[in-house]
Amino acid sequence: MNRRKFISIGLGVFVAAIIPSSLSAVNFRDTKPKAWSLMNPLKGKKVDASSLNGINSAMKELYGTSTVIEGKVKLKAPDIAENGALVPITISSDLNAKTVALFQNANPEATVAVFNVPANGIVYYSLRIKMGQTGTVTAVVESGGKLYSATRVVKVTKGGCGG
Amino acid sequence: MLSKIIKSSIIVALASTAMYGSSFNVQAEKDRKALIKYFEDKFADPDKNRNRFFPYSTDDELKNNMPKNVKFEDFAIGNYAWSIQGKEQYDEINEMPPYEDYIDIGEEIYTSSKVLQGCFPDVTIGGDYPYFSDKRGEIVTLGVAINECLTAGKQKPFNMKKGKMAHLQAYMVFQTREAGKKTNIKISSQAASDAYERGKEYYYSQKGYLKLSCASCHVQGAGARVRNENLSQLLGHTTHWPAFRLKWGGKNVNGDGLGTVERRVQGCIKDEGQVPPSVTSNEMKELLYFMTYMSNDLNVDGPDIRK
Amino acid sequence: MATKKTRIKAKAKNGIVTVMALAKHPMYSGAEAKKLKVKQNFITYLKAEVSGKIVYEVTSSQFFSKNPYLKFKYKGNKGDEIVISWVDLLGNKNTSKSKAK
Amino acid sequence: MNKLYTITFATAIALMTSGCVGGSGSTPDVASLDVQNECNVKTHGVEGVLATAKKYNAIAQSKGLEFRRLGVNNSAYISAVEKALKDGSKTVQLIDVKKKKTKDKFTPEYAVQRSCKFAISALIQGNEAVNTWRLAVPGDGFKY
Repeated sequence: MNRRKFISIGLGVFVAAIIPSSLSAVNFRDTKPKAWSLMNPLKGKKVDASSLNGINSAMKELYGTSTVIEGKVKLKAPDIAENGALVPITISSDLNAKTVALFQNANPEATVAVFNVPANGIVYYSLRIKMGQTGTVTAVVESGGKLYSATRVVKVTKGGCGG
Repeated sequence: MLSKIIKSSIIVALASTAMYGSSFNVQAEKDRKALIKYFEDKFADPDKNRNRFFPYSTDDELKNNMPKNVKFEDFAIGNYAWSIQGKEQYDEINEMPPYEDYIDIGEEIYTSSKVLQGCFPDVTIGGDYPYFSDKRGEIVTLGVAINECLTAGKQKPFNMKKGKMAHLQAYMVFQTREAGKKTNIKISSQAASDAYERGKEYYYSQKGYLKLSCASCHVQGAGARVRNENLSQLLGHTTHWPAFRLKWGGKNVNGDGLGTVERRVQGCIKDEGQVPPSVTSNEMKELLYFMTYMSNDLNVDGPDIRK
Repeated sequence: MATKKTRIKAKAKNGIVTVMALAKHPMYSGAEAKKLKVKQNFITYLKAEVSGKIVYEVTSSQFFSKNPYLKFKYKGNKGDEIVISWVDLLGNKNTSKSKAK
Repeated sequence: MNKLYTITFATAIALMTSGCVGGSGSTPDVASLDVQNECNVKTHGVEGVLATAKKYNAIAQSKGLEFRRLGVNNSAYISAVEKALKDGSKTVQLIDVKKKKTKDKFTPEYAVQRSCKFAISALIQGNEAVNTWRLAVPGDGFKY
C-alpha cells in the first residue's frame, strides 16, 4: 500500500468520524426549505419551458451557486416521452459525490429531487418523473465542492390515441 | 338426376366436415398468413423500402428508430417491436411494471370467490378467448364469460372495461403467460367462420366522419406516425390485455391504468369519428374474434404496459 | 391513513446490490389535486437502510410519478435486509422490508 | 361430375353466408341522395333538414354507423337543435357523451346541416364499404 493512499483512507475515516453522514438523515426540505418553492417563470398561464431561470435559481438556493461544469455526469432521459406522467430518468456518475439534484422546467416548481449520497455510495439513481410539457431536465452532482451537470431536453406531447 | 346431385352434395358436405374438422378456418388461416407476410415484408428494411411502405416517415425515424427484420414473434409487443426509442422506455418501465399489484388484487378476487372458482377451475385460459359457442350461436369473450358466471352465482357483474374485471383478467392472463400458453382461437363450424368473416368486414370497413377503418391505421398505416403516436400493427394487438395504459393511469384517482381490450377498441373506434359498439354487442365480440385469430400462435404476454 | 406496502426487488451481484422499489402513493401535485378535488399530498422524504445504515436517501417532490419508482445501487451482499421508509406531506408514514437475493 | 358437387356445395355455403350478413347489407334508398341538396337549410328550412337528419340518423343508429365528432354523438346534435328551436335560441348548446356542455357556438342552421350530412354520409359510406372493404385485406384485394 502506498503512503498517499493510506493517508487518504485515514483522512476519509477521520472525516466520517466527525460527520457520520451515513447515519444522520438529511431532509433537504428542512435544511433548504426555499429550494422547493422556487418557480419556473411563466409565459402567459403556462410555464415557460424555454427559460432556465427557475432551474438556475433553485440550484443557487440549494448550492449557493449556479456555476456548473458540464460533464462527468450521465443523464439518461428519452428524447420523446411515451407519456408525460411517467418519464424514466437515470442519473449516474463515477464522481465521489455528496449530493445529487434533479431539476426541470416543465412544471411550476423547478426542483424534483435531491439525493443525499451516503459516504462511499454509488451514484446510480433511476426514477420516474412527471413532466407537464416539453422541457429541459438537468442533473447536478455535487462533488469536492464543485457542481457537475448534464442536461437533456425531453419532448412531451399529450399522448395516446383512443379512450 | 337432381335429387342425386343434392344427395351427393350433402354427403360431400358432411364428409368434408368430418374429414377436415378444422376446414372452417381455411380462409382465416389464409388471411393470417398473408397478414404475417405483409408485416414481415413491411418491417424487413424500412429505410430501403421507404417508397413502398413509409413514404411519409422522416430519415431520422427510418434510419435511427426502426430496426430491421422484425419477425412474427416480435410483433406481440405492438409498436415497441419497431420503435427503438419506445422499446427503451417500455423495457425501463417493465423493470418494475405498475400493474403487478393488480395481478395480486385479481388473485384475491379469484381465490375469495367460490363462484368464480367453480366456473373457471383452470385460469390459464387467456389464450382461448373469445371462442364461438355453437350451442348459443354466438361468440363468448372472457369478460362476458366472467360476468355470466357472476350473474349465475347471484353476484353483481363487473364493469366490462376496468376495475375488478381488469384485475381478475390480469390474474388469469398472467397465469396463462406463466404457463407458456399461446393465443389459440379455433374456428370449427360454419357459423363460427361466418362470425369471423363479419368481424373481418368490420375491421376493414371505413367508418365514422373521418372515414377510417381499423385497417387504415393498423394494417396499411402500421409503422407510420400520427402526430406523436406510433401506429401499431394488427398482429399482436390482442395478446397483452388487460393492459396498463399510462394514459389511463394518469386519469384515474388511484393511478389504476388497467383496462380491458374492449375499452381500448372502443377508444379506437371513437377515433374514427363513430359511436363505438357496446362492449357486449355482437359487433364488438366478432371484431375481437377476428383480431384475436390474427394473433394465433403468438404467446399470451399480458398484462403489459402501453402508452 | 393506512399506507400500502412498498414493492421491493433487490439483487446482489459482485458485492453490489441493485434495488428496485415501487412505493404506493398517488402523489397528488397541486394541479392534480385541484382537478381531482383532493388534498395535495406526496412523499416528501424516502430512505433505504441496511442494518441501520442509510444506503439511499432522497428528498422528493410532487413531480415524482404516481406510485414512485426508485432504483439504486449500493455496496452490499446477498441476504441484506433492505428497509425502505417514507413520509408524506400529511405526515403519513410507511416502512417496508425485503431481503437481497 | 366432381366439379358439379363442388359448385353446388359452394353455392349452398354462399347462400347461407349471404343470409347471415344481410344485417350489414346495403340501404338502397340512400345511394341516390344528394347530400348537399337534402341538407340545404335554404331550400328545406331548419325544420325540414332536421326531419331528414332524424330519419337517416335513426337508420344509421340501428346499423351501428352513427357518427361521433369530438365526443358529440350525431343524435346529440339533433336533440340540441330541437332544444334550441323550442327555446327560440340562436345558438346550439351541444352536450357530449360525458354529459358536459361543449364550447362550440353553432347556429341551429349550421348544427342541423352538419347532423343531416353526418346522418346521410354514414349510410352512404356504409353502402360503399360493402364493396370496398376487401380492397384493404392483405392476401385479398390489397396489393403492395
